[in-house]
Amino acid sequence: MNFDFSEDQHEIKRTAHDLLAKRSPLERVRAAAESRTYDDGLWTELVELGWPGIAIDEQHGGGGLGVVELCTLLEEGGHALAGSPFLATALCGLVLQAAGDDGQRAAWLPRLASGEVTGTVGTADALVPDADGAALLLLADADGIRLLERYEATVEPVDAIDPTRRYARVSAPAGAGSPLPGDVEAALDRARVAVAAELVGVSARALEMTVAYVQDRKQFGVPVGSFQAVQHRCAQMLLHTESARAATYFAAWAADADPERLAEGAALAKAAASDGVRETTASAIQAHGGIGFTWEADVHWFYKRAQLGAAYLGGGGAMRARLARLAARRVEAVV
Amino acid sequence: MNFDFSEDQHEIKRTAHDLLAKRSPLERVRAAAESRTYDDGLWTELVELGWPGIAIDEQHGGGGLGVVELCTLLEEGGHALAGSPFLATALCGLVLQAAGDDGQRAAWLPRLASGEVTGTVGTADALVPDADGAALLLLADADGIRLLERYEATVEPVDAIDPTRRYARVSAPAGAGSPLPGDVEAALDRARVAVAAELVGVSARALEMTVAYVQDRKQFGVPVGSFQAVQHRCAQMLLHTESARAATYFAAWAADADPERLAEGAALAKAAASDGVRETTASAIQAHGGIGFTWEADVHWFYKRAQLGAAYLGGGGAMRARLARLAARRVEAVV
Amino acid sequence: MDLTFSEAELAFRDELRSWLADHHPGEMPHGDEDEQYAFRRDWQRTLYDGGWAAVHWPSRYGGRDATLTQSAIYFEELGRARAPLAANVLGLLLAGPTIMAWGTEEQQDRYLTPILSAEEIWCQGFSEPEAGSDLASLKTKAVRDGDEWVVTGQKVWTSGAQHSKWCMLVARTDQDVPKHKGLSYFLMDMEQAEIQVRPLVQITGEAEFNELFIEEARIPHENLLGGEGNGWKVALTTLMNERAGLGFFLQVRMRNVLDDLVTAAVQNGRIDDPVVADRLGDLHLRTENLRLLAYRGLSTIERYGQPGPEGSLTKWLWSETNQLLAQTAADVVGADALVAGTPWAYELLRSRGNSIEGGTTEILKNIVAERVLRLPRAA
Amino acid sequence: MDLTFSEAELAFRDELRSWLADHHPGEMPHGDEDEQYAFRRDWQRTLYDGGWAAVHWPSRYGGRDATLTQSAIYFEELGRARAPLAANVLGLLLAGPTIMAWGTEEQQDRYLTPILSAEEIWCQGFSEPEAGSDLASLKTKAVRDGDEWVVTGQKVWTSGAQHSKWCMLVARTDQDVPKHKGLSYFLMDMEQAEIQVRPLVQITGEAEFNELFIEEARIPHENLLGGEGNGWKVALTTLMNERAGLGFFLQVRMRNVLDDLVTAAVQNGRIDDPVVADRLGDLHLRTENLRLLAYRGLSTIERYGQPGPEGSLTKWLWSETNQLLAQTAADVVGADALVAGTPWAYELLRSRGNSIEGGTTEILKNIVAERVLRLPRAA
Repeated sequence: MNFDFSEDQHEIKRTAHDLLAKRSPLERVRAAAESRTYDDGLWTELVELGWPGIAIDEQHGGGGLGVVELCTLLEEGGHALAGSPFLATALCGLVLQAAGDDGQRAAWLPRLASGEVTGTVGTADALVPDADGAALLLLADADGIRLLERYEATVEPVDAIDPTRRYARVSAPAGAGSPLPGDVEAALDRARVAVAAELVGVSARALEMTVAYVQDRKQFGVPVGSFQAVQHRCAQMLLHTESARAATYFAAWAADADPERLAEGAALAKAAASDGVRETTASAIQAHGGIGFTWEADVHWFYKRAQLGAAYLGGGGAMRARLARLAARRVEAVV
Repeated sequence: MNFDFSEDQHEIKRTAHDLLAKRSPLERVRAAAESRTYDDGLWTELVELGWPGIAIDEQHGGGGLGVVELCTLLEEGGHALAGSPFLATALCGLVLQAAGDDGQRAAWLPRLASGEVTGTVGTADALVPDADGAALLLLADADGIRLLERYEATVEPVDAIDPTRRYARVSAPAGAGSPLPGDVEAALDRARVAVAAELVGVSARALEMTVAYVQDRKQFGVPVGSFQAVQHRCAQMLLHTESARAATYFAAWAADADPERLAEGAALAKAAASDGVRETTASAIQAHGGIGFTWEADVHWFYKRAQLGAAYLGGGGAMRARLARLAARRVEAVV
Repeated sequence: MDLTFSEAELAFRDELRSWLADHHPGEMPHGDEDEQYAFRRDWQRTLYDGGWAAVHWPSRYGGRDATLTQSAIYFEELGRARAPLAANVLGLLLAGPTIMAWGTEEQQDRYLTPILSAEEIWCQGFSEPEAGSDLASLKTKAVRDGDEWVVTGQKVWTSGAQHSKWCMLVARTDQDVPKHKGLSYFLMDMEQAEIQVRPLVQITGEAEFNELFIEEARIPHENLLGGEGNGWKVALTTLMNERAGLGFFLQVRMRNVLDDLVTAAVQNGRIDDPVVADRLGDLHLRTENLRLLAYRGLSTIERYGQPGPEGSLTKWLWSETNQLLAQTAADVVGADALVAGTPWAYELLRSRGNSIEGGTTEILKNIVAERVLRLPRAA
Repeated sequence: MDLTFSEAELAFRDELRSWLADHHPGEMPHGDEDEQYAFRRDWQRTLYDGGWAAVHWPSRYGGRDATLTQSAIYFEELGRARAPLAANVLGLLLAGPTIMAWGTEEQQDRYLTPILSAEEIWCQGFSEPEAGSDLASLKTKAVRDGDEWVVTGQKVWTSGAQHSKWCMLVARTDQDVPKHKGLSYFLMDMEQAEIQVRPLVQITGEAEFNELFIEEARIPHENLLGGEGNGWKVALTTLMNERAGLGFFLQVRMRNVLDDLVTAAVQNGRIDDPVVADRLGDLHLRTENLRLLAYRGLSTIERYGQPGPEGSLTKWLWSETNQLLAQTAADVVGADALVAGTPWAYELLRSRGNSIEGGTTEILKNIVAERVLRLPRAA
């Protein structure tokens, strides 16, 4: 039993952290968000480092590592709030690898892993990240997941409240595309874990920024952070962040090593991360006071990303309903 | 528009407050609870003052006042936590007067109003207050309310966690008793408002005790009440109490003066009071620290009464479901 | 206790309703802020022409001597009709009553009518970047120079400054006395080059507020309100009037949004999900509680001449509920609520400011604890 | 990252499981506390005889040199088997490790084995009525008199004092130095007439805790632990050990109660109400979060030699969740949960103490803010 990362995993996370701190400081996030563009150079760099394919099998040109390693990158991505098609493409790879057939995998995984194309995963009733530039779209509905090439799908870009990322509505006529034959829920659960990992990073950064601010900012002659209400708010933010983190790491590990526990792990992770990040990012605004409500402070980017991520592929409510079913099944198995 | 009590109503409330403060200080509440007895002298006194019949029509020997006046007495009863069959008997009178036929009213209201007999209202799946000593039991189920005389009902006394009041399970064979022909929900809603009023008193007292305690008690060299966490807790208790109070007064007024708004008012009042009082009384224990968790402090009586009262005749969940239906009907009427 | 409106109140309401039915300006234009402002200014002129600009003002100043309840009805009816706010809302609610309370006859004659007619718009220069919730630590200073005062400093959260002719300015006129003792209250002409107005863009992308950079701006001595060194007391009058009746407007606005949400939930079928119904039931409860607390607060003021505990609770309950409403809407409405520019998305962002603007929830809870519950002050 | 148990951990677990299957004492008797205590004492003897009384102790003191993970498994398995707590839980978890860390060889020889065998029960004399959460302001004083110390004062929240032979006592031995500097740590014999034990009845009606009235009780100088004036440091060792492994026991106990609740909801059909399911799903999430945070905390300690942020979070999350669980149970189970003596009713009352005992939630949040997040101390 070891809940800590391995040395390699620590190293991957640290390197990602340092890279993004340098390449994507908040000034650049702001510049990109305000112009609604991406830093294409960053994406090129991430591709060169093999990020999109980190969890894709080596036989398909990927890094052959697991969901745990991918999650360390995504957490750092959320922490930096870097704009790029990385999350969407990584999710597409995860789902395709888990539920695609051999032909689908062979056709697409190498191209996703190499960054030659980008992909995404979504549903018709949601805002799908980075769909407009994607060559490959995996569209989930009650019947399963369809693999669609760009020309087979209708992609309508929309400005979401989160300007740090591109979103679109995606639809396709009935019968278009080819279905993924594998276990759809298990595949989507991997994607949910990956989204949760990004949200953990968002939550952690919102907390970090808040702690730094309240240590510094003075009111009534003392640092704001010495007020018990602010202290307790920050403590609550830590509890949300660490709970989501523990659940997400567990779920990522389950995806790699104990698939039978993935369904529960993914529901735990997505529920904890979705609800937690909405709380922490709203709290970050509140703890910043009036400044936190201004465009020129950076906390709002995190609040906005949090809202989109929390809803993506199912929020806390849907996940709690699943968890209740799992809990009932657990006792019924005993009774 | 005047949301304040009339002079008469103020006077009734003040007199009740003073009487109960003198006749039922917490030492007596404690003595009665620990011996699981009532102060029969107090009940005799309340009967002499006409409390049980205050809202019963004069033609049936009552005081001919309204639900508002009854609620002022019940609020003070909750504040003092006095043990007596007053709540149960008053509820019985309210429901019978609202939904009974002429014969039922003529037969029972004068006896309830005079205190010759006591009564109660309840359901078969709940703990019914003061059922064991009651001559008249109104038992509600999905089919309506049945009027049962004591001999027609099976009454099984139970020790509830609230030892300041007597409770029992009540059942009756199918077909026993006589149905009340009137509007069952409107009658029960009056009872709910009355229960809410008692809970407002419980909540207010829990807050008062807490404020007094934290003003006095010192930790780390300063009064506990100067800690922001304690201050904010007390502020939240006030918000719960005042919200429940405003909703309850509104509902009581609606019962007397605007029956069309009673359904909504009762749901508002019972929801606000049930959820509020559980929060305030739990908060009172917490704010008292270790002392609050001991039998020798008095806060726990309020927590225990709160739990029973919150569940009685429907708790917050059931009331919110009703409110959602009412809200939907409201917009559907417009659309 | 009588929660029906009196004959006089009903007559007032019916007169207003019928006037509103005839004069409602229609929906506010979307998008451009200047256009919206012009729309609100026109609307205030319409109100003024109809005698409905400030019903709570005394009739000798152009108001209707409205009682507190009538004033509440006024804002409720405007809200219910989904009418926009008057452009000069700070003038009508804050500057006007403050000038009535503290101004000389000359000042009252000079300022009140243009406030009413929206001819001269007002803004409020209280907050400063360093002071935040701590008004006593204001740094903007005014130095006497003959018949004038010379003002230098920085103000923040000045809503509507770009449209304003006048500013209610609190500045330090005495450095040598502690805290709030050295403050004075001025009526400052905004039309001078020494005042720079910089829009403060919010997380919604709008700029409701501004920063003011004041560099040796000049104020004639006669524009001092309430006397030198009395700024704290005069400012309290302004603050006491804040949200007096506006609370009813905001509460009805919230009710409108909730009704819209319930309608959306009925239409998309989510109302049939008991979890959704539970949340909507809770929002309905909170919204009604707010209305009831607000009316109860009026009765308390009418009876005792001062606000009861409800007064300090409603703004807190309002902001908390509005945030809950916006988040619930996002869950119930779905993707639309996350698309920039939709009303739901706007609420999701704008509501975050509710617990900060006009006193943070933390400060409000402190006030409840210390002033209402009489708990000892925090160390 | 590897969340499977190692071979050694599995072997440890299986050995314990199979031993527990053979030696489980059955259900604890209801009602009488003395009877329950005797039952737990017998159970500890059984554990002791099997070598399972304190797996985290070094083997030279009769333990099993268990790793942190094994220790966690130990408490989880006891909890899962619904076995009672050992009678001398404070001796095993607190007194033993503190004596190992600070005691002389003589002290270790004298005290450790009787702790293990439940021959000598221990209690903890830290809290005082006036001090509450503020240990540095303790007033109980010990005055040197030749080879002895004479102790006078009052202690509170001493669990199990009526059964105890020994007390871990912190007392003031120097009045002239500030706060916690003048404290010393004693091993006090409870069998003397100068110590009155008065049960402190809780809101549940039980008396888990006691007050101690100490009037010139005597302690031989050799029973000083860690040296005169070092009481604060020694007490910290005790506090650091509080709930170390016990947390896993409590967490599994909570899981058992939740499983019982879900079972009840399945049986009475309430699980089909989505609002109920939503709340049960949330409780499941919280309970799993607690388990995961606890295990993650162990890995942090193993890697860095000290607890990470998780350590300060689990007790808080546990108490909050336990209270939520009890209240949800009351709503889901119905009337039974309000009948005195049912397990649900017990939880509804007992859980209120969770956020007070062993550090109030307010204090725990302060600690998280100040020690984990490094926020400035409150004024």
